[in-house]
Amino acid sequence: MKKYLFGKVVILSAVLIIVTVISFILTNISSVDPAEAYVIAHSQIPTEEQIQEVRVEMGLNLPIHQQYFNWLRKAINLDFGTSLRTGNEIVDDIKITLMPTFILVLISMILIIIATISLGMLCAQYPNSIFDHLVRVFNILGMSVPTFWFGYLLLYVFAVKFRFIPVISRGEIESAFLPALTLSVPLIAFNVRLLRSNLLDNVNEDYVLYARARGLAEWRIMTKHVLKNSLAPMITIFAQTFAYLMAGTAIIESVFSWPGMGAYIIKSITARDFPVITVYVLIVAIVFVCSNLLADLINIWMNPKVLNCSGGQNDW
Amino acid sequence: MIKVNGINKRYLKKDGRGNRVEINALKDVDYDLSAEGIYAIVGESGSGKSTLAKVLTGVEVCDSGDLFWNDTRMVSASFFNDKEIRRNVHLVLQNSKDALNPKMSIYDCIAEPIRNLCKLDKSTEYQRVESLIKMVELDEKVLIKRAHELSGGELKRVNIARAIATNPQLIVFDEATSGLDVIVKKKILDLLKRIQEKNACRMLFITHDIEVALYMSKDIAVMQKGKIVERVQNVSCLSDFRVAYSKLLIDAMPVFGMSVTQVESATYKSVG
Amino acid sequence: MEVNRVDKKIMEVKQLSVKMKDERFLIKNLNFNLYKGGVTAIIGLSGCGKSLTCKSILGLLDKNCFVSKGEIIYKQKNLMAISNKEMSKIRGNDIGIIMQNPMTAFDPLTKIGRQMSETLMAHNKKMNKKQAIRVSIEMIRKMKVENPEAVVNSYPFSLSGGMLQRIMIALTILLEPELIIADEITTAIDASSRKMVLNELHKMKRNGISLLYITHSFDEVVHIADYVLVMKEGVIVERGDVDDVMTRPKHVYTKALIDSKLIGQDF
Amino acid sequence: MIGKIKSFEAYMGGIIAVMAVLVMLFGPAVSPNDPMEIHFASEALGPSHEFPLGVDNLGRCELSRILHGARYTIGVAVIALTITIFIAVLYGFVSGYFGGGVDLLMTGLCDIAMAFPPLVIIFSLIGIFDVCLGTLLFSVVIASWPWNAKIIRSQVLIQKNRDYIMAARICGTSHLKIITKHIFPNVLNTIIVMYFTGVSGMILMISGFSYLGIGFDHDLPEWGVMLCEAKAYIYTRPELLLIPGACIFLTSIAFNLIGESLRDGSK
Repeated sequence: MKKYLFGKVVILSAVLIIVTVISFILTNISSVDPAEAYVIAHSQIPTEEQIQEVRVEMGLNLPIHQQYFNWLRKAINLDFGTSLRTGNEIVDDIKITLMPTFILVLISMILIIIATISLGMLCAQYPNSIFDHLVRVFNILGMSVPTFWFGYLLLYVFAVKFRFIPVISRGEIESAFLPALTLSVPLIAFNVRLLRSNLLDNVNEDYVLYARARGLAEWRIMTKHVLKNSLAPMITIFAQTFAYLMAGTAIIESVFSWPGMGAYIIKSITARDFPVITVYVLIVAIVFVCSNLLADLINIWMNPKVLNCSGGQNDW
Repeated sequence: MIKVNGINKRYLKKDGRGNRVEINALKDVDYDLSAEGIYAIVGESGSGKSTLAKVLTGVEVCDSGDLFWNDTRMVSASFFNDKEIRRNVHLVLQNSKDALNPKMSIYDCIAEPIRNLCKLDKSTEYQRVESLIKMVELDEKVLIKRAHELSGGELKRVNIARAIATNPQLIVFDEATSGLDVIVKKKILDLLKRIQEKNACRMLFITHDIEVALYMSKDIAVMQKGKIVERVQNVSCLSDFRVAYSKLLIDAMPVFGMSVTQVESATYKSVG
Repeated sequence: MEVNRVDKKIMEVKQLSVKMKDERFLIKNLNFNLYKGGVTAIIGLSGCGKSLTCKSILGLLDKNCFVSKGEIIYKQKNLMAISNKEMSKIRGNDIGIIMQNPMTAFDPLTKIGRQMSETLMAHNKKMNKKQAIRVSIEMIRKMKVENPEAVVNSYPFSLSGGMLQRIMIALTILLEPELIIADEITTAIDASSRKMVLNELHKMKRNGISLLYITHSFDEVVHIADYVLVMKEGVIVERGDVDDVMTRPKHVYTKALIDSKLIGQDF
Repeated sequence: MIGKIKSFEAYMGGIIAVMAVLVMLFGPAVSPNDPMEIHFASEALGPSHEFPLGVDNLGRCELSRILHGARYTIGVAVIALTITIFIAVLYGFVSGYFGGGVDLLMTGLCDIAMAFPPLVIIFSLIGIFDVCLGTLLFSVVIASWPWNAKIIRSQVLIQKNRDYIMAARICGTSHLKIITKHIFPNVLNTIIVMYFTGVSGMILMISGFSYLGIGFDHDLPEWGVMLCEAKAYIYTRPELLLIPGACIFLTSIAFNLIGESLRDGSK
C-alpha cells in the first residue's frame, strides 16, 4: 500500500515540477520580453537603459536555474506579478474569479453524479427497453455536441427568445444553471455509458446469482453489491471529470459571460497576456494532481483489490 | 534425455495488503526423463508443478540449478531459443481454446511450428497437416474453421496435433484433460497413449488429478510446495506410495475413500 | 426403504420444461421427487441441463431462458407460481445452494463477515450484526478453516478456493435449510479440500438434510447419493437407486459414463 | 427489434459520414460562389437564389463557406488523429509487449502526459511557439496520444498474457512475427473503433480551439472559425451560428454512431 501510494506521489510530483518548469519557461521565453513589458506597463517609452535597469531589478541577468528558483520562491508566496491586460496583481484577479468558477464546477459535478447514477441504474435495470434506447440516443448526441455551440443554443432559446434569464450574468446562482447544464451534458453522456456497461457486466456475475440464491432482497443486491462494484472503477473517472471541468469551463464561461476564471483566461489569451496564462496553467495542473491523488485514495479505501493486481506475467 | 539438477525458482507476488511476497515455486528440484514412455507429476495448485513444466520446456528460466539436454549442460536462457530444442520439446497448455489464436484458421495454427522449425514447401506442409489431423482423429473440415467454432474435445485434439507436428522427443502436457467431460477425457487419454506408442516419444503429464496420472503412467512424482516429495518409478499398486502427502492425495479420490458398504455394491471393471 | 421415502417427500418436480427464447428446449418434461434426508444425484455431462434444473428450482433462470411448462411443489406451494418476494424468503432459508465456483461466488468488494451477516440478518430479523458475526465465526471454525476471526475480516480474493467453499457451506448450514442443492461443488477445488467438503455433506445427510447433488462423476455419486438421475440433453435417460444403476446400467449413455472411469477399485 | 435499431443507427452513421466525405472531396467543386469573395451589394441577408443559405456578416456566401469548410474541419481532424493513433500504436506495442523497466518508464511518461489537460497543453504551447495550424496540430496530438497509447498498451498486454502467445513462442515464432501476425490482428478491432470514435472527439476539440481563435486564420471558412465570427451576431443572425454548429454536430454524430456500432459488434 505504501509502495503503491509512493509511486503515485512520485509521478504526481514529477508532474508538478514539470508544470512549474513549463510555467517558468512560458514567462521567460515567450515572444514578449518581460522587462520591456514591465516598462511599457508603467507607461514609459522604453529606453535601452531603463530596460537593463529593470532587468537587473527583476533578476533576469542571473543564470537560468537561479531565475527558476527565484520564480519558484515567488510562486510559493503567491507573487505572480501583474497582469499585462488589467494591470492588477494576478493573485487578486484570480481570487475574484476563482469562486464563481468553483461554484459552476460544483453544480455541474452534482448534476453529473446524480444523472449518471440514476440514468445508469435505470438503464441497467431495464436493458433494451424504450427508456434504455432513449438514453442511448442521448449519449450519442451528448458525446457529439460541440459544447460552446450547445451553450449558444441554450442561451438563444432561454435568454433571447423567452427572456427567462439575463444574457449577461453577474455570477448569481440561478444563472449558473444553464452553463452548468452545458458543461455536464457531454460528461453525463460519457459516464452513463460507462456505468451502464459496468452495471450490466456485474449483474451477470456469479456473485449476484449467489446473493439471490441465498435470499437477499433485490434492492439490497443492486445497491450494496452491484452498484458498489460498478462504481469502484468510476471513482477515477469522476475525479478526472472534476479536473476536466476545472480546465474546461473556459469556453463555456465566455459563452455565458460567467465572471469566472475561464472567461478571464480567454480574455487574457486574446490579449496574449502570458503571465496570466502561466498562473492558469499552474492552477489547473495543481487541481489535476490533487484530484487524481484523492481518487487514488478513495479507490484504495473502496477497492482493496487495486493493490493486488499485478501487471504482466509472461517475461522472456 | 533431459535432466534438471537442484533447480530453484522464485517469483514475487503481491499479497492481500499489497506487499510483495516471495514465492518459492521450485525448491531444489531434481528430475529427469530418460527412456521413452509416459511420465507424470501430480500436485495440487500452488505446488510448483506448472513452473517445473515451464522450466523443463524452457518457457521459464530458473534462478539457479543445472539443466542438461542429452548430457550437455544448457544455459537456461538460450535453451528456449535453440531451434533444435524447440523442435524436440513441446508444451501443451492447459486452456486449449485460449492456446489458439482466435483470428487464425486451425490450419495456420497447426502449421505454425512446421513453418518456423522445419523447412517444407507448401504442398508437403499441407500433406503433413493433413496426416496430423488424421492422426488425432479429426475431420479435415476443421482446418478452415476458427477456434471458437470447435468443441472442447476438438480443440484439445488440435492442440495435440500442433504438439506432434515436428515429431518432438518430449511433449509436456499441463493439465491435459481439465475442463473436458469424462467420456471425452478418456478418449483423449487413450489417443495420447496410442500416439506415444507410434511416435516412440516421451510424454510428461502435469496434473492435479491422480487418477489421470495412475491411468497414464508408471512413473509418478508427487509435488508439494515446490518440492518433489516422492517419485515412484514403477507403480504397480497404491501401496507403492509411502509418503504421507501422497497417501492423502490418493485418499481424497472418492473412489478409494468410500465407505465399505458402498464399495461392496459398486463393482465396476478395472481399466487401469 | 423406498416406501419409507415416499412418506417424507419434500419436493416434487412435475413435467418441468425449460426453453430458450428461440423456443429451443433445454430441459424437457423433467419429473422427480426429493425425499427427506435423502441424497438425490443428477449426473450428466456439461450442457445436459443439470445446472439449469437447480436454477429453475430456485427461480434464478437467466433472462434468455424461461420455464415453459411444469410445476415444482414444495410445502404444498408451486414454486413456479409464487411471487418473487415469497421466493426470496424460501431461498437460503428453506432451500440452500452451494455454488460450483467459490472464487467468484462472493462479492469481491465486501468482506466475508459482512456478506455472511447480511444473509443471516435478512432471514432472521431479530439477529443483530454482532451476533451474526459471532455465529459465523463459530461455524467457520467448525469447518476447520484456520483463524476464523481473520477470515471474516478479509476480502474473498485473499482466500483460497477450498476455504471459500467451506465458508459457503458454513453459511448454508447456518440458515438451517431443509434442502441443499450442491452444484458440482468439487470441480473447482483442490483434492485435499474435496475430502473435507464431501465429509461435511455426509454430516448434513446424517442430520436429516435433503441434498440434490449435481455432478459429472460417478465416483461421487457412489460416495454420497442414494438415488441417481442420469441426464442427457435435457432429458432423464435413466433413474434408480445408485446400486442398481451402477451394477445394472440399462441405457447406453449410463454405460458410457461408467466406462469412462479411469481406474477401478482393484488397482 | 433491438438488432434492427442498432443496424439502423449504423446505417444512419454510415450515410452521414459518406456524405461528409463527399462534401470534403467535391464540396469546393459544387459550391455556388467563392467562399472568400465579399458581396457588398447583397443587402438581402437571407436565403436567395444566388446565396441558398444567405450571406454571413461580411457578405460572403454561407453555403460556399460550409462546403469549403468540411475540408479544413474534417481534414485536419483526420490528419491529427492519424498521427495520434500512429504514435499511440507504436508506443502501446513497445510498452505493452516488452514490459519490464521499459514499460514502467513508458507508462510513467504516459501518466505524466495525461496529467496535463488539453487546454493547458495548448495554452503552454502557444506561449512558446507562434499561433498557427502547426501549433494546433502539435498540441492536439500531444494532448491525445497518451490516452490512446494507454488503451493500446492495455489491449496488447491482455493479448500478450493470453495462452496463444505462449503457445506461439513454444512453436518457435519470433517476436516480430508474434507482434505482426498474432497480436496486431487481435488489437486491430480496438484501433478501428478508436479511429471512428476519435474522429468525433478530434473534430470537437479542434473546432473548440478555432472557436477561441487558436489555429486557423480568421477568414478561413473553417466551421469553428465561422462560429467564432458569428457569435457576435447571436441576436440578429442566429442562423449564422446554427448552420456551422449543426454541421459539426452531424459529422460528429455520424462518426460516433459508426464507432459505437463497431464497438458493439466486436463484443
